[in-house]
Amino acid sequence: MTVDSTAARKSRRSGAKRAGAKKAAGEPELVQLLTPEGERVEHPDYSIDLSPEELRGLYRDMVLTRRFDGEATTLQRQGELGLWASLLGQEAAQIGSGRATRDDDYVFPTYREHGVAWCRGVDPTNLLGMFRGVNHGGWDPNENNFHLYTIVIGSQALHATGYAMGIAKDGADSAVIAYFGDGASSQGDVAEAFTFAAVYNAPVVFFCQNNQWAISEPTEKQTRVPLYQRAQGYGFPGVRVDGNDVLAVLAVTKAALDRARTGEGPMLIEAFTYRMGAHTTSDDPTRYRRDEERELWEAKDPILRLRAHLEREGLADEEFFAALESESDALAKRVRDTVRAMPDPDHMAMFEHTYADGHALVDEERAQFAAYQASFAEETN
Amino acid sequence: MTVDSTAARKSRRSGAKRAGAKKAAGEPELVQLLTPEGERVEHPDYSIDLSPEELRGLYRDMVLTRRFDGEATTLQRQGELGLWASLLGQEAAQIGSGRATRDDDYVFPTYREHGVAWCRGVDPTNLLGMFRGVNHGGWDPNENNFHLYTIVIGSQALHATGYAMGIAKDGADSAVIAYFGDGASSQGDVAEAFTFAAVYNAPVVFFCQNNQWAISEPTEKQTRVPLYQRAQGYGFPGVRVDGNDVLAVLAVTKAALDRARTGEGPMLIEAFTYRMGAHTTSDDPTRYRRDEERELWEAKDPILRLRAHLEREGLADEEFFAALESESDALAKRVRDTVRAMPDPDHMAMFEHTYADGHALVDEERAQFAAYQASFAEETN
Amino acid sequence: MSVEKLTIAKAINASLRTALETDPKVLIMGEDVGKLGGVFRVTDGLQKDFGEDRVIDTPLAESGIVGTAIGLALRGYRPVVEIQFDGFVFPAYDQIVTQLAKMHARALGKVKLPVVIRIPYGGAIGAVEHHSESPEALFAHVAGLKIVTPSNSADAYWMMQQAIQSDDPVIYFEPKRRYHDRAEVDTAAIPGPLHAARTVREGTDLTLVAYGPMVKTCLEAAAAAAEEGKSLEVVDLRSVSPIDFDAIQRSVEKTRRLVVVHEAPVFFGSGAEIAARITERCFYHLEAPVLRVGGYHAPYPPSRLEDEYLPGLDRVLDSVDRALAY
Amino acid sequence: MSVEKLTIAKAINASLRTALETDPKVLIMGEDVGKLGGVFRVTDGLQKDFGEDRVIDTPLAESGIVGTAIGLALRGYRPVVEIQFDGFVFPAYDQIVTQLAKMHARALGKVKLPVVIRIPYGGAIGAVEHHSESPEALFAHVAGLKIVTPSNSADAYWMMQQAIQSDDPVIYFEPKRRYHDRAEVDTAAIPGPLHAARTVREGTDLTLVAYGPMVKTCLEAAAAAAEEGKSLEVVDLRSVSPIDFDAIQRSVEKTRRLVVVHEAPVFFGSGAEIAARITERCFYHLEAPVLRVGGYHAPYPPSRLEDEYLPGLDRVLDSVDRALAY
Ligand SMILES: Cc1ncc(C[n+]2csc(CCOP(=O)(O)OP(=O)(O)O)c2C)c(N)n1
Ligand SMILES: Cc1ncc(C[n+]2csc(CCOP(=O)(O)OP(=O)(O)O)c2C)c(N)n1
Ligand SMILES: [Mg+2]
Ligand SMILES: [Mg+2]
Repeated sequence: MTVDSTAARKSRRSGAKRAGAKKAAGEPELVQLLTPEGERVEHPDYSIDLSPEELRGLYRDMVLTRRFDGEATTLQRQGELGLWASLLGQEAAQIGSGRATRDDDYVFPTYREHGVAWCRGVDPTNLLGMFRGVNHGGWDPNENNFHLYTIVIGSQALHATGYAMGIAKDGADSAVIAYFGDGASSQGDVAEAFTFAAVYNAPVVFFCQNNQWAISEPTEKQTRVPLYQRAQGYGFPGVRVDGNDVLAVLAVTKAALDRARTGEGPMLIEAFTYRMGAHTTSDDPTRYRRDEERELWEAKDPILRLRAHLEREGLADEEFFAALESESDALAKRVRDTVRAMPDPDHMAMFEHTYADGHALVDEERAQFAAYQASFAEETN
Repeated sequence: MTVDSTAARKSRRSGAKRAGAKKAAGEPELVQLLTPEGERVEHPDYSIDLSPEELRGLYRDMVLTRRFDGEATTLQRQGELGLWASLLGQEAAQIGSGRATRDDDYVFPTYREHGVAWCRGVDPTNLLGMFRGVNHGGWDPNENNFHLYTIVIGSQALHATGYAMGIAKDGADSAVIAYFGDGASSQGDVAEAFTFAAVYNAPVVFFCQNNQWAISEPTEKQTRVPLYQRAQGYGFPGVRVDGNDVLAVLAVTKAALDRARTGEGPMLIEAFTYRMGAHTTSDDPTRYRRDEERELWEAKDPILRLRAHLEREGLADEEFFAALESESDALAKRVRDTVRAMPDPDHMAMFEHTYADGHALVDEERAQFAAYQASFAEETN
Repeated sequence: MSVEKLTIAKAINASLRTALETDPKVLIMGEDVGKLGGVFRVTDGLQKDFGEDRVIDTPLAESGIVGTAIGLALRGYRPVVEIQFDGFVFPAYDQIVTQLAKMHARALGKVKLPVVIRIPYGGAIGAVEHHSESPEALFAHVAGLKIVTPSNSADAYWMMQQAIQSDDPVIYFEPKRRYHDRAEVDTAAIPGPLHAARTVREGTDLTLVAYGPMVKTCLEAAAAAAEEGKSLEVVDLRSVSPIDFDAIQRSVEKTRRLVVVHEAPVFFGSGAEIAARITERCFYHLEAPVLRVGGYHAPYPPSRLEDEYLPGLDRVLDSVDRALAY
Repeated sequence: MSVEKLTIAKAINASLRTALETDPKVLIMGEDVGKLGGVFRVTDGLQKDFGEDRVIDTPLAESGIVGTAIGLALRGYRPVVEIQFDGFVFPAYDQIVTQLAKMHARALGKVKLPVVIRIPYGGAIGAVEHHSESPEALFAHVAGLKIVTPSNSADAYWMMQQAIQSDDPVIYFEPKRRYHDRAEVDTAAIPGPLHAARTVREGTDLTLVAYGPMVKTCLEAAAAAAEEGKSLEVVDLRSVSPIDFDAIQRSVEKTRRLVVVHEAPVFFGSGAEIAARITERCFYHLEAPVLRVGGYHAPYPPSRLEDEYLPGLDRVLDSVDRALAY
């Protein structure tokens, strides 16, 4: 897997109108390496050369992620989860960027980065605990260098920047990637993260999945110019990539991470994509957007696109697709079984972990609660 | 007084290297209409044509503002004020922008806009109450459309934006100007103000006085690119003006305000200037900056510059300067006398104005305090 | 006919509609309040009927929402701002505490900021983190704010009318778990004072003070206690700043025992202030210390634990028993 | 010799220096903390000796400061962050409350955030708005934070050592009006527990509880009362979360009367929590209700009024008299 890591330094402007720099009327250019029809195109600044196995790997990642995601949605409908935030439609943005990271890089997700979690090796069933309501985050962030989901919009951009400042202090050549949405771009914390990252030249890549919607609000409610342009004013480059093109996302993210690790500082990537489903299972998008929009984007489906490419180039056979189908089924079953078996936390868990070193009041309340619970046991006796 | 109000729409780049667009090596261009030597130059995008009387008026404004400011510093040293935040060196940025406003425009200052307050007709002695500690803001903001000083850095940028949104709702053709410093540019609130202003196309001009320092921190601690560039990423224009050139500041601000009032939305002006004194009377700049820097900037003194122009062109005679000197002395005396006579607030004032419609607890505490005070009176009896 | 059976959510919606109709300066602002009608549909239909100029979908930035609302108020508008969930008010905390709360005093009364901040609050809806908190104490300590919270539809309607009419900033906490509770609202009634408590059940043995979502819980507790022959009085506080201490005092002078119930953590919560002040006022009347029932000193837990974390019938009754045992 | 006479400001400086020397992961961050050494000179000389990489002048953005400190802590650093003045902590409030306080619990203990937030607080320095506030109650209500505040140089030194060593986030409130008070510091002593209160004057008639700047005021009040034959015990709380209720209880069981003194507004302040809990614990011991002396429910006033606004000797003694009169 090779990616031209110096590419990002070249001017974005120079790529305009050339092959690979797609631009609809009035829309800004967009790095693209795979057309919606599955055709490979070149881009002057970003190149990629993947083996058939690597391409199949990306396809597999996306298919399994989508299957997992669908299963989670079903589990929510069945009452096994309280909520689910689906990534449907954003698989390429997440798998492409997730696969661009190295093990020693650190990832700060929002609440929707199930595909990135997958790439990092987080067991998908671990993601479900918080949506089931048994915990607020069920994995050890340091095991896979994948931070907990952050729900308060934009906060994690600063954590990522601080972490990256720490990497720089350590003299390490790792990098950090901070995910956030188009809506999040309006939060002061994201702006402050840009400022700190620029001033300290921190090795952090800001990865904005512009999925066109922040719940019911279209991106025009957050900005009147393309979001990738935000970066310039803070003194680092921004680029818009076709977020439904896993190859382009991979190439651009890898270039940005390499740039960061070689001391060239932060970069903003805007992955232009689409939230094909509802905001979460609590949401009803029919109230605020038209079916036609979704249909338009279905034609750009990131999975179909790579499949078309694999088929067109003869890089995967029926057997591969069939095996993947079984693997998907197995994953779905495992997820189902694991979730259903997830026990409710012990009541006393409320009193754990508020502090690392303990706190007298917590001890007092724990004891009171235990006595209170015991009083019921007595009554029953 | 005529200013080319359409100028700001033209590209900033087009002005590079031309007369009036001053650019030191490595430094970005800067709109200038008056050189440090007092020579009038033209700028392709911004023009101005002032009568001798108007020029003398600007000079008078700057001289009186500086004199007032110096008097306040003295009063602080004498213990009459608890603190003073001097505008020394920033007279052109403030008088130029202040004189660009119309009566129906609304101004949101920081804590240092004494020159703007002057232009708005706020009695300078009113500014001293908060520094003396007799109030938190001694004037009626609606009398001169000049808001109270805001101390929490950056907050007022949002108030200004909201106010401007209100103007747009009213269909009025007024505009708003929001002042803030180079340090303030890092605050999330300022970024959010940019976002709201852009999305709602609010008639607000963001006026950043980059005086090179935020207390002890040079601008490099806030940004690695010139601040005026920040605006682009939010979708509105930014321009850097020579903040020590009152004519350029006036022209650029008037253009930006006119732009705003004709529905073209927000604009960012970075007035490149210098804080010639300490941050406040509590500050000791010798701890963090070198005298040479200050000396360099003294050569660009905004008042000397306009005086040189007036003299060079024969626009003001000795009589004018002498009269102004007396006027300054009179102002200084009035300020001195007024401050010294400023009474301490009545103790019961603590309990006033927390609420507009009253609050039971405040009533209770007021009564208790009154009884408590009365108990001393009794004891003395 | 001006009497209708409405849910709390619909009552607030109706009240906002009335305000938009009667005062052209009233605005609704927030994330998703427009086309979507808010994630709880409290602003449903308002943008459709009053336009995008009056019912404004804002950028996703709470400080920006409150900060621009302040500016709009300075221009003469009366913005009613929605914070989508309790846990998301904190990005706006600086604007609320340093600007909204203080500007009237700073200006010696020369500017008024009639801003209402609506916050759906409290738990028991099975939500993920940050969606179930009760931060009222963090605002009550701050002078310059008024804080109210209705427990029923009629109050929801009228307290919103009064909050909007107030020239002070008002934080209006909405008991989200009770949004769908339905009761009669008389939109032609003459409401009592916004900050007065109301005795919602008379009793003689002990006073329960609650507000918002806990009023219903306390009424249920009182009903259960009645079966055991205990007569509990329930006072719906309605306002957390100011607090109607006179009303609590009157009740406690009669019952001589007080239990305060809220969802927020006990430590530094409303119960502390009420206990301290009522003990001072009623020192010789109290037969037992004022007891407090509330959340624990822990982040709001995962939803599968919230039944244990939140005060429910049993915990209220347990405290009642403890108070009666003195 | 490890015993030195130091001001509180210098003691904190010395403590930070020790921490920087002994633990390479300790960082100092904030506005103007580097070259200037902070507006109060508390970090004076540290950047010069430890470099810009460890003593960091940050952009002017408090949320950014705390948010990046959290990230640095996740990377293994132990940042000590300065908020320049009490009134400027609010832009960081969201990061403190929703992230710093909750992340350890969110991660089920798998990440630790050893971040110290230094906040010079309190009034009586003749400053302009926002420079004299006491916001500790706004943090104490939030689980996940620890809150301490020294009243003297030795505590200033040692509590900072312990705060930095703690694996929990600690907010360290510095009594700015006492920065220049000087006392002996033994930098080789073995300190007591960080969150234990200390009886700083023994007495029998009434207990005064205070912390930070008010400890000295209470000691002065006790001295004055002694002249009138009243024996007041003074307890320096030292920690506002957790609060050492056992120590207060022990004292109150002896004296049977309690007055709590702080600069922060009384309404929803620390005194409320202490009054409520001590009344519950000592119901049969108390001869008088717990009285509270603090700021009024108003924004911190212009400095020419602060002497009236702040609890001083006279107001403390007035409450003492009222408590003794029961
Ligand atoms: C500070 C804050 N405010 C509001 C919310 C409620 N909320 C959750 S997701 C969301 C929209 C986010 O949009 P975007 O950033 O585009 O991300 P997406 O959901 O599209 O992935 C909102 C408003 C929140 N979680 N945090
Ligand atoms: C939120 C906040 N943080 C910190 C401060 C303390 N402070 C007052 S002025 C100042 C520097 C401001 O610099 P700049 O914005 O450049 O304005 P200038 O003082 O140079 O005019 C700081 C840090 C404050 N007032 N508000
Ligand atoms: Mg989105
Ligand atoms: Mg500055």
